[in-house]
Amino acid sequence: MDLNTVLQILDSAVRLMTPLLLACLAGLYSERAGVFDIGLEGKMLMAAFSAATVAALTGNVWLGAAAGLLGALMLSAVHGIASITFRGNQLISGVAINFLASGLTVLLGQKIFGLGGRTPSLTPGAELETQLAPFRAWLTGITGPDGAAALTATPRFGEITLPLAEAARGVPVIGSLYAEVVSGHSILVYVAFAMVPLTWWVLYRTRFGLRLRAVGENPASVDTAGVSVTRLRFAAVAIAGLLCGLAGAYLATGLSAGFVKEMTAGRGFIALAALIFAKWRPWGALGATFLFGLLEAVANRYPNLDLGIVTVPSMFMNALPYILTVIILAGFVGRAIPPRAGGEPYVKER
Amino acid sequence: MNKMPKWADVILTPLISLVLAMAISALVILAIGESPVEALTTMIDGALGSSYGWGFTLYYATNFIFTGLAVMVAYHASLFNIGGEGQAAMGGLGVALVLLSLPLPHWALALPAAMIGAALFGAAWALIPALLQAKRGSHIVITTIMFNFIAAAALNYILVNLMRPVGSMDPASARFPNETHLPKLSDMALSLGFEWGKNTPVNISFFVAVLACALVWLLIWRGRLGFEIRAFGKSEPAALYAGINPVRITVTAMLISGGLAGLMAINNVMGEAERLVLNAVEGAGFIGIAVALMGRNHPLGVFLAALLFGFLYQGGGELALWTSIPRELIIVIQALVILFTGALDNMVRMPLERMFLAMRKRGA
Amino acid sequence: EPALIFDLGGKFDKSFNEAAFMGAQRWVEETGGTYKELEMQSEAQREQALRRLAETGANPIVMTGFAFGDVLNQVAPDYPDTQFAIIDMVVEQPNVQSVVFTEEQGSYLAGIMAAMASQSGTVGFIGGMDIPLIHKFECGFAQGFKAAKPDGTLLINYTGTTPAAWNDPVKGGELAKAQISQGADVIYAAAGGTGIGVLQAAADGGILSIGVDSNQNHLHPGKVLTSMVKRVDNAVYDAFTNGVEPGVKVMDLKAGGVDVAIDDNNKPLVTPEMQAAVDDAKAKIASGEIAVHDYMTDNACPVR
Amino acid sequence: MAAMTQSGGRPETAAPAAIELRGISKAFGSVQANRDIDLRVERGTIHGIIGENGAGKSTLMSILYGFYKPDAGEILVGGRPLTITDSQTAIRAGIGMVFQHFKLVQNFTVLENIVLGAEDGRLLRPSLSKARGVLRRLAQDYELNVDPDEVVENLSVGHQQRVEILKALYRQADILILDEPTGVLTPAEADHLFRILEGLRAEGKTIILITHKLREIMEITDTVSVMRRGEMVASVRTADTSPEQLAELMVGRKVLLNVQKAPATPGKPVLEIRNLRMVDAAGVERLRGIDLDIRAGEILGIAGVSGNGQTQLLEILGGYPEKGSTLSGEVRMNGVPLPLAGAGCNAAERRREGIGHIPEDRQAEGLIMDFSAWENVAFGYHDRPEYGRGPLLDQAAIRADAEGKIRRFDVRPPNPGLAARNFSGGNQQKIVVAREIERNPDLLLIGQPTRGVDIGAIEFIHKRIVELRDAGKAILLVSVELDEIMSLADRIAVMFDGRIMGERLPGDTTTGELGLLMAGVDANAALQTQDLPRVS
Ligand SMILES: Nc1ncnc2c1ncn2[C@@H]1O[C@H](COP(=O)(O)OP(=O)(O)OP(=O)(O)O)[C@@H](O)[C@H]1O
Ligand SMILES: Nc1ncnc2c1ncn2[C@@H]1O[C@H](COP(=O)(O)OP(=O)(O)OP(=O)(O)O)[C@@H](O)[C@H]1O
Ligand SMILES: [Mg+2]
Ligand SMILES: [Mg+2]
Repeated sequence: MDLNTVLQILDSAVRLMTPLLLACLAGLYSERAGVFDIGLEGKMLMAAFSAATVAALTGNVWLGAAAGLLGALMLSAVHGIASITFRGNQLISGVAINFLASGLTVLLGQKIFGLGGRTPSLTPGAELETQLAPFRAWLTGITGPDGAAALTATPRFGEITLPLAEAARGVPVIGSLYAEVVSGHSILVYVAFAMVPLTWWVLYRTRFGLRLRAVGENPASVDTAGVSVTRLRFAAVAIAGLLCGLAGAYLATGLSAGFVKEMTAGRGFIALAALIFAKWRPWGALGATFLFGLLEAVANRYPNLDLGIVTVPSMFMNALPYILTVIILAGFVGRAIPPRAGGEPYVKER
Repeated sequence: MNKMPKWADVILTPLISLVLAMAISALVILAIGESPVEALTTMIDGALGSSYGWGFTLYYATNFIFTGLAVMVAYHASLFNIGGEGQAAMGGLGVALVLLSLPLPHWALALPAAMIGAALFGAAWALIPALLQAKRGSHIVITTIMFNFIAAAALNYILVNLMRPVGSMDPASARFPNETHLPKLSDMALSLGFEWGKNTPVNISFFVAVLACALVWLLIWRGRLGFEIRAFGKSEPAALYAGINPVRITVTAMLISGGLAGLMAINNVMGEAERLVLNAVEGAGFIGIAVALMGRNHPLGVFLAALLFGFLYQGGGELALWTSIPRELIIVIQALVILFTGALDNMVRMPLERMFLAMRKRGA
Repeated sequence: EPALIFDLGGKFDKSFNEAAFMGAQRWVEETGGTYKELEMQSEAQREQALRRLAETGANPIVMTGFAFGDVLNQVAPDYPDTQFAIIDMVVEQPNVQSVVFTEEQGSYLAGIMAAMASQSGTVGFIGGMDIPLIHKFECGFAQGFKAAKPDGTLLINYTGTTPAAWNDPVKGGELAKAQISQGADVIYAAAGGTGIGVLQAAADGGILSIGVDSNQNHLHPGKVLTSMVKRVDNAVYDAFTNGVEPGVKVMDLKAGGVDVAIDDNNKPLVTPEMQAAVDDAKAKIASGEIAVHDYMTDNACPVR
Repeated sequence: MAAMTQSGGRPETAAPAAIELRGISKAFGSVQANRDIDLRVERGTIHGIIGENGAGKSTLMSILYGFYKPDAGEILVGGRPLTITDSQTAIRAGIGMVFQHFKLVQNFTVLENIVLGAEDGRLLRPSLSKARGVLRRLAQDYELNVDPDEVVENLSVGHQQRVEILKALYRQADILILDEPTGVLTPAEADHLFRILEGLRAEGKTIILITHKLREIMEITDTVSVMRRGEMVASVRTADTSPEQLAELMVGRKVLLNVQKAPATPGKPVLEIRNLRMVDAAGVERLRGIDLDIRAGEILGIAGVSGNGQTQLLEILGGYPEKGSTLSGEVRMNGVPLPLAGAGCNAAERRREGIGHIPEDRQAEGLIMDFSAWENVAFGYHDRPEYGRGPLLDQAAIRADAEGKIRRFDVRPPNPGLAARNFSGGNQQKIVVAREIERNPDLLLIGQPTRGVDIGAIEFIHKRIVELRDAGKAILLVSVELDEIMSLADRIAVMFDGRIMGERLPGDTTTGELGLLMAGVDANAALQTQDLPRVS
């Protein structure tokens, strides 16, 4: 395996881990505040759908991303009302949200585009143009044709080449690492990575973080200190929604170009696994999701591992990330202790 | 405590929640430009309006009873078994291996043999996550999720490369021998002299499922082992104090859970398809989570919730089959039912409680 | 009144169910007739759907997908007056027409085109779930590619082992990128909705892709080399218009059952030599001079 | 910090009461926890509140602190009516509360716990460093030392309580409510606490103290109120009353405040412990060579500050040593060695050997809080033949047994179907005691039998323990209550840092001497330092 291959695998790992990382951090905020969230999958799916839909209708990926955030936020609100306001079962609420997203996205997509739940492809072309036309016409009235064209010209996040990436390519190892792996991703990838230190900082260096962690460990301590448990938990759940929104937007408008039904393909559950793996810590989340991304990238790269005598069939290479996860979990990661008040609605009076 | 009569809590609360869920579903149907009344009548007609509909409703319910019980038993040991999907798939493999390799002359022999195969394979698939949880503290939620994927991969490989008859396009096993076909409820009705549920897949496994409910009830609420499982689930330090071995309980509970999930295969694989196909479980493992939680982790609740989901599945299937409403609507309706009856139940309960308290005060 | 049953993927699967749907639509447009259509929700419904349609008097009843084979074998004898057609599977019953396609032949042509379009000598194949049907595509493609470029390299990936494998454009895209980084400059996707991601990643990566089942050339004009079209639409259209003729109907290259799509979107990509090579291969396959091996016959592929 | 630096002059008597409650009522569902309660507490005084378990003391105080909302009634703070909707309002009105069950975040540091909810800005660092300074001053002023950077779960309960008090002081509380603060403290720690409270009073702060210990009421309070079954039955000046009178007011009958028992007649040794050592999973040596004998018909009391190995000793004898720990030494029961590891070492096996166990923490170990009382009566003995046949439990038999135990031990309410969680602490303890004592074990292990239990119930539990002894059984009693040890035990061993510091007979020793042993001061040295100040 030469350096180039390694770099390409790492590059792929970075892309694959980004949605997992965002979703994992989403779960981290929520669960650190004591609200379990198995609805990550659903929120991501809803966000992917809303982002792709609005991007397709407006030709503007920023509006799309905003819609993605909104879509996930709406489901977060449902989760909050069910599990915080009405002290419902957080797991059931999460399951319901997954179902809701899975059904609603296709239902709405079919209603809007008639493509069986798919959105049009977000690459310039006839399919997209027909969807864009009304919005562009409406914009033209306001900004003129040039403005309208400019505002509707980016239905999808492009890749960003970081400064000096090309120049650095000549420098051995570090330079090519920078050019190949660090540079050349969509902006949401950088946002996701920035979220890790940011989350750490928020959690451990701010008043909000202190209270958030406290409310997930012992809500009564927060309550008796005169701080509203409900507000804190809603804030956490909302942040989780926003991060899932980013994850979904990245899936539909960054990594791929449009929405396909069920396109999250279980990533929300993998993110949940990564969260436990990470023991609910931000840097751990980075490590855990990188591991998942890496394992998947390796399996993609070597779909039929030829061991001379036998060829490992593709099914096993596909399952490899999961098998390795179990092995690593069993071998190297000890008991993960979840936030103590997690999963329990806060009840003062029995 | 005793804020309202038990009957109200058990009957009134879920009923009102269900009505709310249906009301919101109606709004969704209106929003996509269809008629809620027509949709509802189609669903009810299709699922409950004939013995035919009932046949399907009960068939699906049978699957959900098994997976619901599986989730429930583990839940009482405070283990969240998300692996029903993989365990049920492996149960299918167990059934197929038993029926294709043993010369079983009659279904009455084949059924117990297949049940053993199904339960063993399902339990085996739960064993590793259970041991890892008990001995290494590896979180069972992760490991069971991973084992779902691994089961899918293994089954994919086995069906395509090992069990598929040569030349067949279909990644499925050979058909099971005719002698091993389970009696359908429709056949049993015929032999009793009336026609019921002709051509529906519901079969004798339904009674096995009902029996399983009763046995699980005995186990959990009346048995010594169940007592230990529940105690361990509520408090591990207390369990230690009482001499309950955490490793033993974790492993036993997961084996029972996996076995129950595996048993689902006698319904869908042995009873319906009569051969093993790829993705035979079709998400029933996940529905089992909703069923167990909605059924409040009680076998009777699981039974009723499974019936409700069976109804939604069949009614929804009919809806998608015979109207222009997309089939995804059903998923939305299911979501709303889960949400309102399972997670938003306090929204209904709290005002009800206030009402009953006020009534009692006035009465006193 | 004819009827059409779609398999679990649903009628908008971007794949063969959708092609079947297009065929039915064409029949509607041309004849103004109506037909019944059903989408499966679960395995258990297959039999239910067949029986119910048969009982309502629908005739002929066309169904897509090998998964109906087993059930149809059971149900067909109960309705001797109803004609059935099943696509992608052989069912031997007196009132059943089995429509099978020689995907290997179409894929063979795609392989030739890929070989000739490739500068690097490396091309890729991305399949959905690892099932025999998809190996049929893979094997045909490999034979065509090797015939035109004996020392070329073929990269093969399958997306996954769960039904999600058909709906994961993200993974599809990532697999495509992995193949691109290994030098592939033409990638053939036989993976349903996942293929959308493959075509996208190929277009983004500046290489060519090959679509499948229906004509996908228009998805990225000028960037999709061709599409291996499987005329399920014709099969449905024929069954609806001319009725069903029991027995096996092989929709091969000669019968127009499979082909490589060439239209305005990919014209500029198809060089005269390429066109000539394709035409030559077509003629030879039709005459039997080239026998494209069918993976299904022995679960093996002569080339890799 | 203005309030604190004020010199503490006594307020003039005409001043309005610090706290006045009028007609407070509160129901939880169908339980009337408080009924039409009036209470007046003067500024600069210490006011005691006593009452049986479940009388409604904690509820009343939680209402004052804004934790619960009253159904009816009025609250006046400093003479002005105040609607206390949440704890924030109470805190702003200068009320601080130390709850019976601490409201600390276990895996936070002391400092983090203290600033939680009282931060100065959005960023944590400045708040923390400011708090560190204030804390140092508070620590000096009130002798409230705790390491600000220690994680709370590593602190002894006594120190955890200091953190709770510091929390209140940090928020500049003028009125401090303490709910059973001494329940978990050693005598020395309790004395230390009272010195602090006296200091606070001297500064003009008002203190409300809930306790079950009449000695403490008599020692420190100025006025005292008695609650019974949700009602306020009396409010008197402490000087005008006596412990006996208070006890009678509280329980509604005469109570014996001292244990009545005949001298012990010890028989053959039941339990022999030789050189028992234990290193826990973290590698800390918890037991450093314990040698003990317990004879039939005697109560061996183990005194000691909690955290000196008593918990480990009980767990080992009970058959469930901490996971990952290593043990050495020998333990014999009736002459037969008990396995200290492996298959034979589990609590069920120990019960079969005739060892009963009343654990230190009834809520975490002794009971399943969500189980009904009758299920808890079978808990630990659920494998016994009398409770069922084969794999099934005989509910009727267990219920009948539970009803008997509830009757004999006067558990209130006498409803075996009620979940353990819904009984008051004292009644929960009675369920555990009934279950273990009525098995008539050869050896009974007892940890903190009367923690948080009201005097009526204490009297009852003590009587039962003595009866078991008189029936010729061996009893190992671990308690941090020196009074309890002194009055119950026939022989006293003091544990410190995993060792037995010495054995004494209750008649031949004083609490002073025991206190020194508990602090690890050698007996000989103690002779020379008789008048050492209180340990803390
Ligand atoms: N949050 C609650 N929900 C329901 N009932 C409660 C709650 N808190 C207390 N109760 C009930 O209210 C009554 C009074 O309880 P409270 O805790 O005030 O008693 P207490 O006097 O503090 O007793 P103890 O001396 O045991 O601490 C008891 O019957 C108790 O079971
Ligand atoms: N305000 C403070 N700032 C920094 N360190 C402190 C502060 N208060 C206490 N400590 C540290 O905490 C530790 C415990 O303090 P110390 O032993 O004096 O407490 P104590 O009240 O005497 O406890 P005990 O009664 O258990 O003996 C010491 O290491 C001391 O230096
Ligand atoms: Mg209290
Ligand atoms: Mg000191």
